[in-house]
Amino acid sequence: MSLLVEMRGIEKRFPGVHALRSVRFDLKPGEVHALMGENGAGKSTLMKILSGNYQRDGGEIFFEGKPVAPDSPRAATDLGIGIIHQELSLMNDLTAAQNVFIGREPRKSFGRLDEPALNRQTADIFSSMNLKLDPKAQVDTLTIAKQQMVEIAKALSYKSRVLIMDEPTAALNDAEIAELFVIIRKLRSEGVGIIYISHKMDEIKRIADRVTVMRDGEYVDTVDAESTPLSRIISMMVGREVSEKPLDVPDTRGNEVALEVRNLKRGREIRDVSFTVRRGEILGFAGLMGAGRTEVARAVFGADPRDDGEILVHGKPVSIHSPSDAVRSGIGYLSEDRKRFGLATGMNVRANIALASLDRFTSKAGVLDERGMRETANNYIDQLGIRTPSDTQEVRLLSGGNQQKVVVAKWLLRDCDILFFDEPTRGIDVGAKSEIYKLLEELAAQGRAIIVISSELPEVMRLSHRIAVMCEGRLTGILPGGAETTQEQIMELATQRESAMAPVGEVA
Amino acid sequence: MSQTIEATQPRQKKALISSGAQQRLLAFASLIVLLIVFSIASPNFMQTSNMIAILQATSVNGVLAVAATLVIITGGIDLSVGTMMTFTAVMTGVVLTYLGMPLPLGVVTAIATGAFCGFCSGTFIAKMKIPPFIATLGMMLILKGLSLVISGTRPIYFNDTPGFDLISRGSLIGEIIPALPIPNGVLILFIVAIAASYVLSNTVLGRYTFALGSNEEAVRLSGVNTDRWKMAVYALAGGIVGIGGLLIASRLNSAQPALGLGYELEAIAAVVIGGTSLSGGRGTILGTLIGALIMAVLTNGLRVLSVAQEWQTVVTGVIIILAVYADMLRRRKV
Amino acid sequence: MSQTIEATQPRQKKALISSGAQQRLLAFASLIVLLIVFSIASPNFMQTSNMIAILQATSVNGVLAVAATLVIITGGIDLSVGTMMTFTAVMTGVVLTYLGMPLPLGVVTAIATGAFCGFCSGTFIAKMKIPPFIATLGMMLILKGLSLVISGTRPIYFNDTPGFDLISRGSLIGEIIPALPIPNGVLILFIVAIAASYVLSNTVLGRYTFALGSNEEAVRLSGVNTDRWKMAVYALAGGIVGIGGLLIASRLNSAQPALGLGYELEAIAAVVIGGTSLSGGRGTILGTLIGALIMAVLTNGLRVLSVAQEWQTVVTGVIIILAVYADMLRRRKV
Amino acid sequence: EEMFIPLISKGFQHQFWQAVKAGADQAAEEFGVKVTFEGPDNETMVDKQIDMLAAALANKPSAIGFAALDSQAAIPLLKQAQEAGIPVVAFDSGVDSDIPVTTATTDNLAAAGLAADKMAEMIGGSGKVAVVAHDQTSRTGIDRRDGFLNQMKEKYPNIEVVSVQYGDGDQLKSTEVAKAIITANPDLKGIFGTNEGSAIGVVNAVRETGTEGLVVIGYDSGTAQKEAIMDGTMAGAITQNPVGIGYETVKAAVAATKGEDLPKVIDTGFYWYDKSNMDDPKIAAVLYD
Ligand SMILES: Nc1ncnc2c1ncn2[C@@H]1O[C@H](COP(=O)(O)OP(=O)(O)OP(=O)(O)O)[C@@H](O)[C@H]1O
Ligand SMILES: Nc1ncnc2c1ncn2[C@@H]1O[C@H](COP(=O)(O)OP(=O)(O)OP(=O)(O)O)[C@@H](O)[C@H]1O
Ligand SMILES: [Mg+2]
Ligand SMILES: [Mg+2]
Repeated sequence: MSLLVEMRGIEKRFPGVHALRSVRFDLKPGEVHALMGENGAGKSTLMKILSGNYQRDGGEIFFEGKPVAPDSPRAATDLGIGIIHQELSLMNDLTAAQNVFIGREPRKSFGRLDEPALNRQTADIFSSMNLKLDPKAQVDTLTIAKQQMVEIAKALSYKSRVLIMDEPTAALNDAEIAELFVIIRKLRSEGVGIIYISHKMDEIKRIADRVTVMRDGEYVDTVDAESTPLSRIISMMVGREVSEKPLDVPDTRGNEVALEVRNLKRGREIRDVSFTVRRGEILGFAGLMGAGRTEVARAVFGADPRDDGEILVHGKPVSIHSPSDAVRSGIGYLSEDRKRFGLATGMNVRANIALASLDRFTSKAGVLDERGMRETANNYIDQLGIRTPSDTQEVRLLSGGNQQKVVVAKWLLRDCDILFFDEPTRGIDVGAKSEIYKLLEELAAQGRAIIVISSELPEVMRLSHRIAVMCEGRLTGILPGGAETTQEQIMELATQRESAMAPVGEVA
Repeated sequence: MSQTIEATQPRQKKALISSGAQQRLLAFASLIVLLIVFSIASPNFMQTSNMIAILQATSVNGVLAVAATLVIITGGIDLSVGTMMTFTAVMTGVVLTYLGMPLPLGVVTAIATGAFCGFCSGTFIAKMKIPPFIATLGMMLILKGLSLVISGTRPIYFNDTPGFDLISRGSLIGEIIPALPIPNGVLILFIVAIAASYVLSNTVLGRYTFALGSNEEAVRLSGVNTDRWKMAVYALAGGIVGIGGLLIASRLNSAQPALGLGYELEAIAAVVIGGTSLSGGRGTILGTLIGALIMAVLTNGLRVLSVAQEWQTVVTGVIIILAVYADMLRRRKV
Repeated sequence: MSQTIEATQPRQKKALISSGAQQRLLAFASLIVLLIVFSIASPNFMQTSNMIAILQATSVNGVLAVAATLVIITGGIDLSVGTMMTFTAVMTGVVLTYLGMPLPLGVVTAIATGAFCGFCSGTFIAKMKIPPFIATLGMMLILKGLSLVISGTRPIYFNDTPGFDLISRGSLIGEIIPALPIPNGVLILFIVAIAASYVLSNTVLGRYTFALGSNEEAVRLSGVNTDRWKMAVYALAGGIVGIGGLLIASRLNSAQPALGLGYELEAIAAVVIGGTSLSGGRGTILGTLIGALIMAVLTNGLRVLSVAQEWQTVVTGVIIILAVYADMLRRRKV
Repeated sequence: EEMFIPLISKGFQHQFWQAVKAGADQAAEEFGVKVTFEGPDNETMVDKQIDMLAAALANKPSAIGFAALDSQAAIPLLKQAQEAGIPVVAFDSGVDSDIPVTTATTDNLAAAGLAADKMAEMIGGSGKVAVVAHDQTSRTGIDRRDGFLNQMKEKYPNIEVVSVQYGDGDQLKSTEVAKAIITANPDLKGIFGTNEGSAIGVVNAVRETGTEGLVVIGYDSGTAQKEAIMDGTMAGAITQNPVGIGYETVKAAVAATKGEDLPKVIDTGFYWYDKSNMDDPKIAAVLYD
């Protein structure tokens, strides 16, 4: 079978970074080709070159055997190359349908828009994805997961010959991922070539035909997905073995209660949620998209107002009306949307890491201790393996996973007693993921109370000492962590809708 | 995936009028409060002739504000609307008075001149990547100077073009309904506003206007020629400014070459009071009209009350802040 | 990981001067080109006295532009700098002339009044969530009116405060180095600029100024009391405007209550010409100084050349656009 | 009921207009009428002035005082006033129409001509002079500039007016303008500033540059100009009689409502003043602070 795409000897340099060194990659029609590598390995950069977003510094690209030079996103789409970018690039003020068809709106005469047709066609795409979403919903009112689905719908609507998916599932939960895979398989059977990037290793086995691994901007190898064990792929990626230590649930029942939330309420999003976290404990929050876990965390953190509810820290009621109140009471919150809520992307790594802890680096006169911040930042860069030319690199120039690590570093530095981590490993590679798990466990061992919200069930199960499950704004149950709890038990609680619900107490 | 999806719908179904209509009505709240207060304070305020004077006073600023709205929704700004208006008036004067051409050609000149100037600003911004603030500041100065140069720093009168002053001052409506002598200028403002509103919500140009202001990079990545559309928006706004130029020229029966500076701030103020965000991506023409009316009612009302001029300024400042604050509260609630 | 990462260093080591210094030099390029062109065009331009006149002409606008820079870096805007300057001058007049207080108290009054006004704008913006454009537009009108009210629409002269006019006109430097009679006003501008620059790059306040403009929500979610810091930035900017008020009052030896409108646009123009982005998050005081100097050189040069006024305006517009375009090209290249 | 007479002027903030207002207020008290005084921020805002006139008419005044920025633009409203039987008194500069019952004004052309005569006399009939004007397009700006230039051209062929630049009547801007003119023309002998702001700007420029021997002639009065004349920086200035203009306008308006006959023009006059005659009671009466 002839190749659909072939890239040879691709070179790309950014100031201070040699991002791609003579990388090659090929794609056959009707295959799913996974592109793997650590954060900052150059995966997104390679794909941005293929999709006409960046210009290559060297190398050749062939499309169906003919040399091509996609010099703009338009040129790439015209060739039949579509891409779902890693970072959401939607127009927030427009509706879902308007986003999907931007640039290709159904028109009537005189440049008039055919809005009903637009909404109808979008609804068709959504239903073909088995996605129930109002095409007229404004994008900035959607959760990040739904926004991701809109991006996917947009890419599908192009009916491309080559579809690049750069971490499409980072924000999705299992059900949504399964739905996406159905779509991918259908496209594959239609002869579309799909390039698939993900840090979720299990997905590779489920969907990929071949796997290409990159490391440090270089091509490592291309292997068959089915016959190659995951551990081999991982060691090709990180250049070493990553050992997974099984969860060891400590007995924290005797510890002091660090955070108690009583009867938290807000509209339909949060309906009477109560829970406690003890020192040294990791409480996981599981649930489907829109279950309200983020909302609970934000309400506790004071980022959103709440209608009712009491928050006690170390047994004392605290009044939290803003994030600064929360931080003063020792509560930290790492947001799930790093770009919008986590980072000042125009500022450098050092400034972002120090952003929540500036008072620590400030003299009485208000002068900043730049040296102290540099040392601290470099410590975290080493500890978390943040790939950056220096601590003065602007954060927006880092790869997605490395940006996430910067946010993690910011909250580690802030050193709160109670820490909410909302999707802490979104877009983070396997190696770094286990580093972060280790860090969370260390933090807990030091006596902090950790709350982890994650849409990846394995992650919740890997980390949590207890697992709280939410459904439609209600806390439907709290399960013990460790081997006794199964995925099925969690899913049952996560889908326990109101009518079917019996009153639940704390199971643990 | 189906478990979690809920349609976006108004929270309370009990409300007697639909939340959409309610919201639209509430947007007028500040305006209506102002009208009521002034009516109570002065018996002379609520007269037909004074209401018409207010509408007349709104017409030019309103048209400029509509133009500014388009540009602001793209995330840009147009500081040149005031002097561009003057420039189009002067060019109309050249065509009608100096060259003695017939009236329709004058109308075409005004709109074409405006569209061309807007196109130039758009080119500076889209092609030369000059920030809108600077590009239109430059345009503002260039057009201010050129108006003076071309007119020889003298007003150009339209005495030789009979009917020219009727563009703004005549009243088609008044001829049909004598009790309602609404001047044509006001009629034109409403036509322009309705047309702009239609373009914004029903055409491709309108769609890209919002899209550009929302996330220009995303639009570009979707393969849209953003430069071209941006230039088109600025040109359209320029054309509308040309209509503003016609209105003011007709109202003053002359092209006043030194006029225009400061009008840009008033227009932008109307836009922002009307709830359009300066960071782009959202805004409505209706809001802008309300904003322009708030400003006109305020100015007129304080004058009718014979408030001392220095205090008029203070009160205007306070009320602008309060009106927008009220609007903020309303939005947070609804 | 070390394989791929190269230290951030200039690509060509051959360059004689470091790329940083080169960049800084190039930022001055437009300014230097202007200076050279005017020197060639008129023998009278490049005289010490005229250079000092240019610097003197920069001083007030420069100080206002420094204040505007701070606000603009937070992603805001301050339309009230012009009338606030006037208001601080009037209040100084009240304290020194009407109440007969000693000079230092006048200085304190000006700065404190400015800081208080800035604090008010900051409160409207941070606490009442009014968009900066409207909050400061309101302030602009309020302060304009209050200046007239308080002064009784009459200038307040500082004849009873000996030494007041030396604040701006005297020359400390000239006393030490007689060949360099740089007026104190210019000295004050540079001190203000250096101080503001220091604050921006070395203090918490400066860090939050940039952070607010970069992503306010992220800063808030980092547990920072963003409202308080925003108010602090506006108050600081107001204090600097107060210094501007002192400078102009001293230069005119009077507080002119009607002055000030239009100065805001000039200040913002200097900021944007200096490369600070109106969308916030980035900017430098050095750039603003260069921007203010470009404007002052341009105005002075065209006047010295006795270019007709209307053409002066046109040329200024064209050159502002070109200067920023040149700067854009430079940035893309380096 | 109290008679109500709004005055719509060309400006508000300048000392000149404040003096007109003072005169109007004085007359208001004397005749027991209510007077308001309004004007746009600067003399280019023709349509703003029309809006002010419209608002004034809404209040059904007994009479109106009006200083037109552009007569033509105001004609429909003036006709409306005429139809409503509201007498209009023009002031400052005339209205090209027969609607106003009378006009209280200064002959700016002649006044600026007098400034030219004085300038010529003081620089000895030859040399270079310059003008710092306050406005390029307003009636007063044009008349004062042209009055000066025409007189120079007609009567003093040896005097060259090397530069006419505009400072918007803003003291700071006028200062910079004057400094640039002085720089560009080292052999300059005199500068004429066409209103208070312009004149003070010239005085400031002379002080800041330390120029000596330059003949500065101003227009209007005000504390700073009077001081500059006292200390010799300014040779002298033309003053109108703004208080008189305001007073006469209101007085004429009151008379018009009573149907009294009025002259077509009430010339309120202008005067030259310098160190020698400033304390003359006749001059002191028309000077204001
Ligand atoms: N515009 C840019 N300017 C400078 N450096 C860049 C730019 N874009 C990417 N880089 C750098 O190039 C390298 C490769 O980045 P890339 O985004 O391709 O990584 P990735 O493999 O997609 O990683 P991740 O899994 O974290 O998304 C990183 O070191 C990144 O910091
Ligand atoms: N910005 C927003 N505007 C309006 N509704 C929102 C917004 N963000 C979330 N919601 C709604 O609030 C509810 C709870 O969402 P939330 O993000 O808290 O869920 P979650 O459990 O954290 O799930 P996810 O895995 O998607 O983060 C959902 O119905 C969602 O649609
Ligand atoms: Mg990536
Ligand atoms: Mg969430």
